[in-house]
Amino acid sequence: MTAPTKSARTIPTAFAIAEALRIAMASDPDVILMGEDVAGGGSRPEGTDEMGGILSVTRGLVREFPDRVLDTPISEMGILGTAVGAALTGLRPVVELMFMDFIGTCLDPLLNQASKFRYMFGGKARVPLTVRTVTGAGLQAAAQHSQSLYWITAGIPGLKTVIPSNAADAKGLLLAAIRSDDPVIFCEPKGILFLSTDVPEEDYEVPIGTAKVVRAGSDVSLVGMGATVGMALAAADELERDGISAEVLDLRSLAPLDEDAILATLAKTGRLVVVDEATPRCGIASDIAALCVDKGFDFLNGPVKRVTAAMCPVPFSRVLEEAYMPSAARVVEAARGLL
Amino acid sequence: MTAPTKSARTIPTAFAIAEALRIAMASDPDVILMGEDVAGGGSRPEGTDEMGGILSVTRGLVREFPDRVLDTPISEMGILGTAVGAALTGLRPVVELMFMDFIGTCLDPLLNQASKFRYMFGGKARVPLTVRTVTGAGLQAAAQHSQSLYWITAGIPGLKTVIPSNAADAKGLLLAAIRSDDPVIFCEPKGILFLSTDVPEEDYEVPIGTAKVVRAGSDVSLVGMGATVGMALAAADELERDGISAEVLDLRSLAPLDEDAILATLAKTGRLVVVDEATPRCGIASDIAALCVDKGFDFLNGPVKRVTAAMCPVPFSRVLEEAYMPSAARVVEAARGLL
Amino acid sequence: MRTMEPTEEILLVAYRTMRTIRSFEEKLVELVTRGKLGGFLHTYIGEEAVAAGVCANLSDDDHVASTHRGHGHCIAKGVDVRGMMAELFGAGSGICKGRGGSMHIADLGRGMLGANGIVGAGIPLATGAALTAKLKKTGGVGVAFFGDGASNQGAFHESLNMAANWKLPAVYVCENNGWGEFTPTEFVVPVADIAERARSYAMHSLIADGMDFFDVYAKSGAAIARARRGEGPTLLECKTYRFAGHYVGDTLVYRNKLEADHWINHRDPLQIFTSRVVGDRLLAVEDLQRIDREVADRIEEAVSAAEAAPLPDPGDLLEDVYVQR
Amino acid sequence: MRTMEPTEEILLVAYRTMRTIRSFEEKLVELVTRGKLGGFLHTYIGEEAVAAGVCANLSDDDHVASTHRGHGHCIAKGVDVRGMMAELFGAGSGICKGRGGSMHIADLGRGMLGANGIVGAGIPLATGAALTAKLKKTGGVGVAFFGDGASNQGAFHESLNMAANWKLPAVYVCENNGWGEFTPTEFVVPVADIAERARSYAMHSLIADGMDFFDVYAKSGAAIARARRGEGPTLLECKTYRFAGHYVGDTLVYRNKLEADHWINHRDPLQIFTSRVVGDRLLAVEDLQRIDREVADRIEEAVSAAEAAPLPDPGDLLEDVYVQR
Ligand SMILES: Cc1ncc(C[n+]2csc(CCOP(=O)(O)OP(=O)(O)O)c2C)c(N)n1
Ligand SMILES: Cc1ncc(C[n+]2csc(CCOP(=O)(O)OP(=O)(O)O)c2C)c(N)n1
Ligand SMILES: [Mg+2]
Ligand SMILES: [Mg+2]
Repeated sequence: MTAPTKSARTIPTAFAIAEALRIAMASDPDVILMGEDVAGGGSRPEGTDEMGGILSVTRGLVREFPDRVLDTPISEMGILGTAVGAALTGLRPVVELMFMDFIGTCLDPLLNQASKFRYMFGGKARVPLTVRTVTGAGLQAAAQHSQSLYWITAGIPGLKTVIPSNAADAKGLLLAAIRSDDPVIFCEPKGILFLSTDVPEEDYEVPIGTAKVVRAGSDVSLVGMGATVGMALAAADELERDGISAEVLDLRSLAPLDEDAILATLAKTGRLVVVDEATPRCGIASDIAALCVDKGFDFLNGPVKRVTAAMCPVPFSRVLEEAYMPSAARVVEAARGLL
Repeated sequence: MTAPTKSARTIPTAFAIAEALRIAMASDPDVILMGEDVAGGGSRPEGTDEMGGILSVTRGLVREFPDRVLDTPISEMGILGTAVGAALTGLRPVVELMFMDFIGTCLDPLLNQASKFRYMFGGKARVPLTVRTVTGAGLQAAAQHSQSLYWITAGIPGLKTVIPSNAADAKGLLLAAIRSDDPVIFCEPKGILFLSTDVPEEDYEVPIGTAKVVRAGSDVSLVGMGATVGMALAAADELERDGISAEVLDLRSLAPLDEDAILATLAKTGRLVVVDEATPRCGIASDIAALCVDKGFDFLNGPVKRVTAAMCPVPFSRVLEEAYMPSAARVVEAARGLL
Repeated sequence: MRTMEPTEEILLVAYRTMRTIRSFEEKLVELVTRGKLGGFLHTYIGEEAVAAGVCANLSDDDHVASTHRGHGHCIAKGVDVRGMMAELFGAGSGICKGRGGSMHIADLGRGMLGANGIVGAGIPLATGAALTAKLKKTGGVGVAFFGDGASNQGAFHESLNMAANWKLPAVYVCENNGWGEFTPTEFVVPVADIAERARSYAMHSLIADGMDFFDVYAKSGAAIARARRGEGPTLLECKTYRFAGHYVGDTLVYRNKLEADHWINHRDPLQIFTSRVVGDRLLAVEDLQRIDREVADRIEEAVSAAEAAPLPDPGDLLEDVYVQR
Repeated sequence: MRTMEPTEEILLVAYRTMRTIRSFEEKLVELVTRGKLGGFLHTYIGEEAVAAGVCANLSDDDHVASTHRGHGHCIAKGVDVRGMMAELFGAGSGICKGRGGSMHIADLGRGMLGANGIVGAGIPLATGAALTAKLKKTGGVGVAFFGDGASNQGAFHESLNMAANWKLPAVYVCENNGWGEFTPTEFVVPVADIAERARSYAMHSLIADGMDFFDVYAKSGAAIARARRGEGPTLLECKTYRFAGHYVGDTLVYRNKLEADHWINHRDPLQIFTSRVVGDRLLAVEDLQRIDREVADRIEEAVSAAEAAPLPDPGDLLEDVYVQR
């Protein structure tokens, strides 16, 4: 099921996500979808199925699966905790946490419950929970609706965290997440949610824990994730004009990290820039740099550069938000500095 | 007020913390202390002041400051949120979050409120909040009472996070934290809470953001924080027997990080081991490694090694907990590997 | 409960407040349509009597915590509309220097602790303000505005419990507008009146007609007076209605048009207020018309100023993260 | 409410359960004193009738979420005391392979979703189990045990609200033992009865004498039957008392000795049970004595086995973090 083969159409990431949900629910009656307005009130007799989450990603699903698409109260702690309990007892819940910024209201069920049960209980529990959540800046949604907080979930042992960079991977990663017997956080970056790529129609999975070289190169490695893969690719185009050959690695999984793939590209180029939409402290970018200066030390031909968001809250004003975010231009600058 | 000068006594960290609280409350009527059982029920007419937090750190304070030591319900979100509101309006609250593991129940007031107000409100707010919280393993308190989650608060722009390695620094850092106009997380590592060092009697502050070389050396740098400073010092003793001279740096502040001090010791030795009680992903250890391979690249004479807890929940059984935690022996091994 | 009769001055201010909120937000909708504003915007249109009624009982020494739907609370608490408008344009002259945007407008000098993008998060903040007032004996109160949906948040429960235990001078104003995003309140709140939830804390509670300034003014006035007297907190539920969508751009396909039309045509707080003050000869029609004109001018002026204001300097990106660097 | 008369078999099991809890924990206190056990231990002594009464109405298909004070719930739900004792010794043969310890004992095969070190965290877990039961039509129920202190947590509020909205087959058993650590309940809970809090969710509620197995059995039986019939959740408050300190080692200086003596001497659930079953000739004294001996033997045997059991292999430290590596 891992290699997409059949017909593909160009659809936005949001549709690819909905498609994955539809396939998962149709193929397994234990899969349920819960969250604020995921049915958009559509499970009421007088409701419509025109809504479906604040960004309409789950539009229409409630008509197909009327008992398994559950609107919840605005109670993230209750929602997540209930989903963990449901996962522990036989369901396979997919929870929508509207924006990852809201994780502060419901971290405990992830931090101390879902992630720890299997271990604490001596290997006897399974928590097949998926949390879908929107991450990232760029829509002027300001400080409490724009954060990339996946470093929090990636830092918690027992959780897995994935983030697609395109519609096709979104579908495959989400199907893999839902079918995983471990709790998985599935990030939906704002920057790619409404971008389209070719997406195969069939049921397929992108294996969790595998990065992918999305552009081969030899002079410098650009490591991205989610929306920053696009920045890395744009930077690679720009660098090519200077005669610099950049390899672009799409992490796809933030936990577990595909260390082999990172070390392989570093071994090839000796120079590495990691591009992350999150703030710089305690993040994925630091982990990758740390990996390079530990297991990858012998490959290093120069410093490892981190192009990240700024170490401040996400500002509202367009000009500030732009200055806050990483960009292709900053990746180019960092890469040039290494050569 | 920064340089302790007068008479000192040998007292445990827990007493030094109480002393700092007493000084802060006596010198500023706006300082209040809130938390579960911080007064141990002692503000009731029939109560005793014999209790004071689950580890008795605040014992007796309620008698001295009856209106300012507030027992709360078991409502961390309410406690933290209330404290943030109080800080914003003129009080200087010190909150006890009994164990840092409980941060999952109350992250939002830190993640989206206290840390962001000053910035979001255009520089007009002050949030002089201190959160005292117990971190670390070693007491067989198991998976939900033993975590070192300071990487979460250190990763949030707008917060400061400090962690003392001894009683004297605990007193000075806590006084600095309480008097800071920024929100500060003050970690109380289990591993040092009941260890004693000389503590000056007077009122002094250890400035936030400054690391300290606690042992000079020339062959390798050992960077520790909280309870791991002791491990690093023990490792340095051991290494000395092999003729290896280790410098030990005590971070003291995790955010902001004293980059100059880290780069200075790296410049001196060219080899660095960081020792952290937290799990390895997205942590302080990675940040330090990343700093070394970026701004410190030219000083590097070998890989940067991270000695951390294992990437799993904290196990209960003594033998497993020991295997989980970093240790002087593992630091020695890592340092030897660099030479 | 002693009913309080608002003075003429209070009524004039109240009308100006409500009209300002209405006109300010009608202008926002227009500006969004013209592509002038970014970000997420939630309008308060239809709920003006709540903010106006409550805040008519407050001074700058009283603190208010608000929500994602915060423009009305800000205006009623006296925040300058020019600064607000500039903020929405992301200008450097914005009340938050362009850093906050609609969901984070604050003005501590006015006792406005900020709009808030996290549902329920303002409730403990107001509780904290009430704690400050109590311990520092300021005579002030802490007021939280929040929605029906927010009453399902743990922060609501924990805060009200603490306030009740500590008898804090706090007033919890639940704006029950019938909806949380696209979900009707009765679908997620199993009690008819959210005020009922006060019983869990042995807390005093009241229900007001949120479309009637006079009722909100009287009931919130009683609750605030009670708080100031040291008699503890109140949960005040105001029954109101969100005239427009959840956010600007919401298609409203999920909502029964007859339901909305009923409220909009028969329960408009500005109309209800006008009929009453004119009918009872409390204010003259000319006064109201003059205020309408003044408000319209003020808002036009705010828009012009905001459009002309320079954007922030990207070089200042890292300023004000901390008080002490 | 139809009262249910427990059968002789149920009474025998109940007595064995309560006696096992009591003896198991008395043994723990002894072992701690002898320096044999590490970690934080919280005893359930005095509250045995609650776990025994509720669980007498449950089967392995029903799920229970527990607390930091979880030994009683585990034993009542049928978890093997040998596995539990070995766990407390940190042995590889422990029910959680020595990884969990006292606060994390679980046995999914018995429907025991785990003790829990986070106050209030079990409440949504049981709610989730009830959701599974409802959607998969298993006929099972989800039961949360939690303390009076936990009723001040947001997780309590959010869970009960969800369960009420969805009419889940859930029973929320609040063990009101008068204390949360060193703080008396009335100091932090402003209502006399926590059962009152059900009103916030229009939820059914009941109050039981938590020292009387018969009362708990009947009231929880009614609540569970109601849940199984699809009539929705119940908040059941059991008034009980924590005979010992908050944790093993607690000096109890904060607590009035007269208060404690009253409960210990006059309201011991084992004594109350014994008087009733013997007085009403429901069980023979010999049966009880035989059970006492059997239980004592079983616990001695569990201790010997646990002491002899090898500790886990540190090389297995990283096993079982994930199902799929
Ligand atoms: C913690 C959190 N959860 C969800 C959201 C998304 N959200 C924003 S407004 C809203 C509805 C709020 O309903 P209510 O409290 O009734 O206020 P109203 O919008 O009706 O004024 C939701 C779910 C959020 N901002 N914060
Ligand atoms: C979230 C959280 N906050 C605080 C604690 C510390 N703590 C452990 S037990 C306890 C008291 C619980 O009281 P109650 O719910 O009444 O249960 P009881 O101990 O009386 O059985 C506290 C505060 C915790 N474990 N988790
Ligand atoms: Mg609403
Ligand atoms: Mg209790």
